[in-house]
Amino acid sequence: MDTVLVAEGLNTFYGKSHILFDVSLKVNRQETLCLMGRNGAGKSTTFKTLVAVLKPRSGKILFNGIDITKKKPYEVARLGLSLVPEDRRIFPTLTVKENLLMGASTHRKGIWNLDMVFEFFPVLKDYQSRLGGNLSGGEQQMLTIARTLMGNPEVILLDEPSEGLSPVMVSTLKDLIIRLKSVGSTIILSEQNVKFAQSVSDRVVIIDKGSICYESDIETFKKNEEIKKAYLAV
Amino acid sequence: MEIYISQFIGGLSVAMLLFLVASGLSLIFGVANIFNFAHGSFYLLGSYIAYQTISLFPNFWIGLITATIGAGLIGAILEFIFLKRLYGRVNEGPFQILLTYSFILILDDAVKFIWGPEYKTIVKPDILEGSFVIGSIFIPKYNVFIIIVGIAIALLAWYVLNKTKAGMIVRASSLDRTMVGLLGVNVSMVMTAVFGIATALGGLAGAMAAPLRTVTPGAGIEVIIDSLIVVVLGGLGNFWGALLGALIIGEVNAFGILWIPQWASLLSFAIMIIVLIFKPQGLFSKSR
Amino acid sequence: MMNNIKGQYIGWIVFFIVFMSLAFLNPTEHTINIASKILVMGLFATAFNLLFGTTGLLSFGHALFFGLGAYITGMVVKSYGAEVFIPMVFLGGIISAIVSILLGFLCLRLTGVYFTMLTLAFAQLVWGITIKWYNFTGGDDGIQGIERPPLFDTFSSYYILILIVVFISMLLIYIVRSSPFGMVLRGIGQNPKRITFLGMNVYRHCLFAYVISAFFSAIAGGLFAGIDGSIHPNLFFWTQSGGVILMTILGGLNSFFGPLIGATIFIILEDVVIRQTEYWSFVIGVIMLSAVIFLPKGVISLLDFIQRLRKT
Amino acid sequence: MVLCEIKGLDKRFGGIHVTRSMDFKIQEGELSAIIGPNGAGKTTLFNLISGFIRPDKGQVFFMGRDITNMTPENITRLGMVRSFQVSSIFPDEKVFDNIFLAALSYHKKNWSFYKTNTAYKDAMKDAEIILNSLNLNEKAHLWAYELSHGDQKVLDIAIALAMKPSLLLMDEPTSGMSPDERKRMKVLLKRLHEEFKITIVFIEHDMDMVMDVAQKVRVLVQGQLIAENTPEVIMQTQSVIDAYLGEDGF
Amino acid sequence: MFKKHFLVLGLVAVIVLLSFSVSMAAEVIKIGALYPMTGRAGLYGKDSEAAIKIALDEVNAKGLVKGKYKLDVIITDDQSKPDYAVSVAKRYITSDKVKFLFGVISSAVGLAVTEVSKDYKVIFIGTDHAATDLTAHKFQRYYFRVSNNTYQSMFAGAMYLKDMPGWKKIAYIGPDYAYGRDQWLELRYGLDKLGVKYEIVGEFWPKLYEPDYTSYITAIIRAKPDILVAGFWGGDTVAFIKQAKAYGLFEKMKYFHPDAGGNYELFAAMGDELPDGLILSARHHNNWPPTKENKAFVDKFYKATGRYPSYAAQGAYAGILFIAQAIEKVGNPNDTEALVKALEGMKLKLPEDPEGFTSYIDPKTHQIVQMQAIGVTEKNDKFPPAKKMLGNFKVYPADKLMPTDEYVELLKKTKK
Repeated sequence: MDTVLVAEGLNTFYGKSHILFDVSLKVNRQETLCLMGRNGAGKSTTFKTLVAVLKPRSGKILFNGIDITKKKPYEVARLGLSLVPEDRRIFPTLTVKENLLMGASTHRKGIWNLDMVFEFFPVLKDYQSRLGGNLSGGEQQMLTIARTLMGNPEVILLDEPSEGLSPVMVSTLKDLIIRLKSVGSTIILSEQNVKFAQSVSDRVVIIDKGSICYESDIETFKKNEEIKKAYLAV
Repeated sequence: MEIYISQFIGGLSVAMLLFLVASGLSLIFGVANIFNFAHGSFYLLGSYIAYQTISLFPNFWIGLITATIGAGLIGAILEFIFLKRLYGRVNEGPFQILLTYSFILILDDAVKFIWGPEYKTIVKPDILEGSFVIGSIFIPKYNVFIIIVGIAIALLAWYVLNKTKAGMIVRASSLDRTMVGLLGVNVSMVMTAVFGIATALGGLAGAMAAPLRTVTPGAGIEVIIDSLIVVVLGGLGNFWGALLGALIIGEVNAFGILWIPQWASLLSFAIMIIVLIFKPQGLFSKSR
Repeated sequence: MMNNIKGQYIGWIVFFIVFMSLAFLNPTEHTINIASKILVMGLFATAFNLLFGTTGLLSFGHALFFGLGAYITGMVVKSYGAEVFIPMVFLGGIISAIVSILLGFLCLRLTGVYFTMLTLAFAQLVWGITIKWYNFTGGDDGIQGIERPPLFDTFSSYYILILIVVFISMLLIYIVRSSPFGMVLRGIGQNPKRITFLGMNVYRHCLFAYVISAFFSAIAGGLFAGIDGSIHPNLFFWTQSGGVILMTILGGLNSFFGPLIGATIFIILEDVVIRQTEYWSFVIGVIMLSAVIFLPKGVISLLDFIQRLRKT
Repeated sequence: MVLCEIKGLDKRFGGIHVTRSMDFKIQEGELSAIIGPNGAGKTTLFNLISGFIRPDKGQVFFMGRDITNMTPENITRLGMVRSFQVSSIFPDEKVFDNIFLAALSYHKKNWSFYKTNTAYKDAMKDAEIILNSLNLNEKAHLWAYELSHGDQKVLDIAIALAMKPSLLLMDEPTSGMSPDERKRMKVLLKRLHEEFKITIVFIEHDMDMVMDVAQKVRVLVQGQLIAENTPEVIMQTQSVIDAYLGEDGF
Repeated sequence: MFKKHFLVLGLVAVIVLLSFSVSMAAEVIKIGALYPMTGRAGLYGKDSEAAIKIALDEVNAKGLVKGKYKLDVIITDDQSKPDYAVSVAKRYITSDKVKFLFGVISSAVGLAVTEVSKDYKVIFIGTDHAATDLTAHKFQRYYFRVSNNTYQSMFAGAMYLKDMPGWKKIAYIGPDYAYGRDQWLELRYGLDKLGVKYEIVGEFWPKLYEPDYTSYITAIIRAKPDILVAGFWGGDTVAFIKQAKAYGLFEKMKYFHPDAGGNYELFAAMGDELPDGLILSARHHNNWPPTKENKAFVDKFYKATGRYPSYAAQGAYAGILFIAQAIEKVGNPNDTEALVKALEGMKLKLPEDPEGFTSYIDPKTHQIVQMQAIGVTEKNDKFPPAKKMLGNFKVYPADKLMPTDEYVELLKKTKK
């Protein structure tokens, strides 16, 4: 299969504390990979390391064969690897439309533009001149994903997208991810909501205490109650 | 009646020069959350660079341009080498004050070292010499020029900030630098550019003020407090606010001089006290 | 917490020994003069930092209280003689505290830059009035020939007085900072909303801190009046407020002794560098710039660095 | 007995009607949840009840007193205490001091400025009891910012407990928590209710938590209270399913 | 530019080394000088410094008391801050063991330093600060001033106005501090004393270093005075004239600025732009008196610095000469009381003295007594970059310009 993103032996520190220990990952084109684990296990740190917000002390990240380990976050984004952060980070005093246009800063060509985004997220079209800060939590989650899509990324990293959303909103999110898959996006997801993760992912990687400790396709994972108990406390 | 009109117009040109000086401070202060204590030093640099250029190529307009570019470049370089290191650090705000204050000490002394302590002067271009006379009211052409430039800068800044992609990126950067970077914008460059533009505005103001004022070491210090008042009065980061603030200070002073000349020099502080007590976030704040 | 307290004791001992020994080492009058100024400005900066270092509220008008202390002492001593000097220093503190209640009532409703600018405006207003009210304050010529109090009328004995008053004042500020009230102030700095939802009034706590800060700033000002017996309206000017802010940040605003260290560095630098070169402002600027770049927590972080070296 | 009564509460922000003539009563001893889609006005409701924002119309009574126009700090002193969605702690203080500070406030020692902290035995004792009962004692000497996300939420609750509340309003106590942390929180909530006898109202998205813990559920949609009942009934209510729960059962 | 400075630096080093080797022979008498060297007043400090060097060279070349002593001056930037200056002055006396305090541009600093001089009984030579108080009610016997005070300028000004026909209405603009206020008080006192009838139509008080005078200018024009008296100091004059010119202010009234208006730095800064017919004076003029002493001084200064001196230079130069002459007369620098006696009434021919007049120090007030010359701006490009200088001078006799006891009483009352 075609590999798009490879991380080898990442070791990341937060100040003096060692967070990631030799994390290696492989992501195939057009798959949805779910990174699972408890709080503080290192999911967000992994994501931040991949998009160069945090610099690993050692290890290497290859994206489409290009070494991006030493690049800056904006360079990584321009290459097509984009993070949708856990805390959403909408620009509150910019309008919805401006928030979306900010996403186009990668200057990448692709299927995503304002029209396409509005078709995918009709809510945003109705609210396009509202300020980002006036949207509800669910709408903000939509906006933050849409904003990243505007940059036509090849790979999207979604950090805990279901967090703080009402069940009905999580369903909408599920539908959205399935639609994204259908247009050929590669998605890496981090989740604690097992039910939700199982409903959208192709493959699962579990991280615990900063190391990868389990990896399998989704069907195997679904059956493995032991693993779920041991690392996810479900 | 005529006296009120002429006093009003006088106040207007004071206000516009104030606004011109404060506009750069307003830009970085409000939009990029950087407090540049050294803004007055870039104003001073602007005056001296214009003086230097004009003494080499006797053309006022070239002087204006080199002053703007020169002050902007120096600002951008200082931001790139020093200010950048503070972003995201603990107590970033207080240390910005300390750092930009050290810029004042260094730049002002450098000016004295390079150009000496004596006063320099820039002559207005011929086309701006003289005044328009309406009845008994004099309006110096140069003041009209300043008013036009001031309005042009306010309009341009409003347009760029609110209607262009670059302005949008700047506004977004002021809110969340990390996120802007994640979206593929070279934020570091944006900050350098914003700082450079702001100091360029300071330089432009210095060059434009030079034909009306004394160009001497230490002249930068005096403008900083006035600019601060203007910026805060209108509400942070709001160009229209800064313009309104400048107008209020200019006009209140103009009429204060007429009616209570003894106390005129304290009026700007009195105005700020009154405004802040009744509108604690400045005049153009959105009440939350 | 325990470590901290131990560290602070060492700080107090070093502080007292260094400044006490100065009095016995047969120093020159100039050394004593500089040391006196360090103590006075150190107290001023420490008092200023009671508000800034805990709640984060940056007053750009603290010179008002310092100047008020100096002028009350200076003017009354000038009219009624040196016997009233020490009571006047104290009275200056009280009056300053009363003034600060009125000002705080208006200023502390604001936060952030707006608070900073409003305090600046008030201080500048008082500066302007001091200059204009010639018959009362002596205008910009200031007041000269303020006598020192009896018993402490030589430069060295006056130094002892300063040392005692500053030491006691700083100890009192220290006690306030480490009291429950001080803890509430730090809480306000970190999370004012939480303080509200713990049933405490943010505004009133800040006001009280502001008043204490004003009181000790004025004490410092009163002491200052006796050092050279010469005071001027520039004690009220914004550069004076700015100076104390710079000292505090340079020394380290998160540490109790930071402001004192900042004051020490500033005053010694000013004395030494200006003596050497006309381009002192350039030299001091470069030193300050390097400190900002290399000492991210202020000069006090050098101490941390030394401690870490000792541990390893 | 009614502990807190909300009468005709109404609030607009600009053009948006965030709370529409809300009426309900919180009984003493209840352990209830508030659910509703994002943007339904749940947090605003808490802000209105706790005095953080003033309502346009309507009244709030707490222990028989009209508290509509009281300041949040005075309402807190009456025994209505909040915890927050984003844990609201003092990050640059030690864990112990976080709770100690709250206990000092409860004992009205927050104005004492002439004695060192160790002089306040009552507050110290309270803080220690809370540390122990929430299993934070091993972490007492850490800086609060060093705690894990879940522990910070627990600390947030610990701070609230130090005020010895009679009514505790909790905004998404499990937000951002992993499944095992959620389990701990579940147990904690039940203990607070049973051992400490605190009336608790919490906002929640995790339906497992709501089902397991809450005795009563109120559903908010677009600023309106659309249902109020036991969890079992609520789960079956069609309007709630449409507006909030969805068919997937996440 | 930098090269030049290094050259100067090198030269200074050589001179220092040389003078050090010379000083082995002669005992060095230290003088502690205080001048602003940075900021807006820095020009006056720098010019004073240059003039001091010129004077030192002259004095030390001859040698004092048959080569037994030589003078050395330490200069410190007083930052125009009185409290700082006091501490430096004390350091000079106690650590550096200076025999004289010297200098000072700002009157506030002067008033502060004179107290130190009194307390420590060290002679303080004031070279350039004009507050009349220092030689009036704040007089102390160790203080001497070798430049004129504002009373002298303003009284000369009053005499000038008395002789000027066809005016009645007068307005004043001056900086809002003691210097600005004193000038106005003194001018009015002078006019009253001389029995001149006048009507005041406005008083304006901008702050010192006010950058923008536009609103003051429109208000002054409305007041329609025949004469505008100005009391600006330093660069403020430049800003005011530049701004007022565009409003046609100088066509509508006479501009009269008798204390610091005729400073050379104004002419240098304004070149052609300076209107003709302004009535100005200064404490020293580069083109008056047309004596060879004055010309020699100005030329020497130009040679040393590459620019013509501002008024402050002559004061500093005179101060060193007075010290030298006093030491010469007493024979040693240690007998302070004898030096005071020697300085009282001492006469010295200065660059500022016209033919047939010699400056002297008034023994009663320790104020130098000098002629005052008031002139009118006219074309004169002999001192570039200035294109205009003063001409058509009217000279006022020195002895008529001393503050009367009556005025000192008035001053005491208004200023406490």
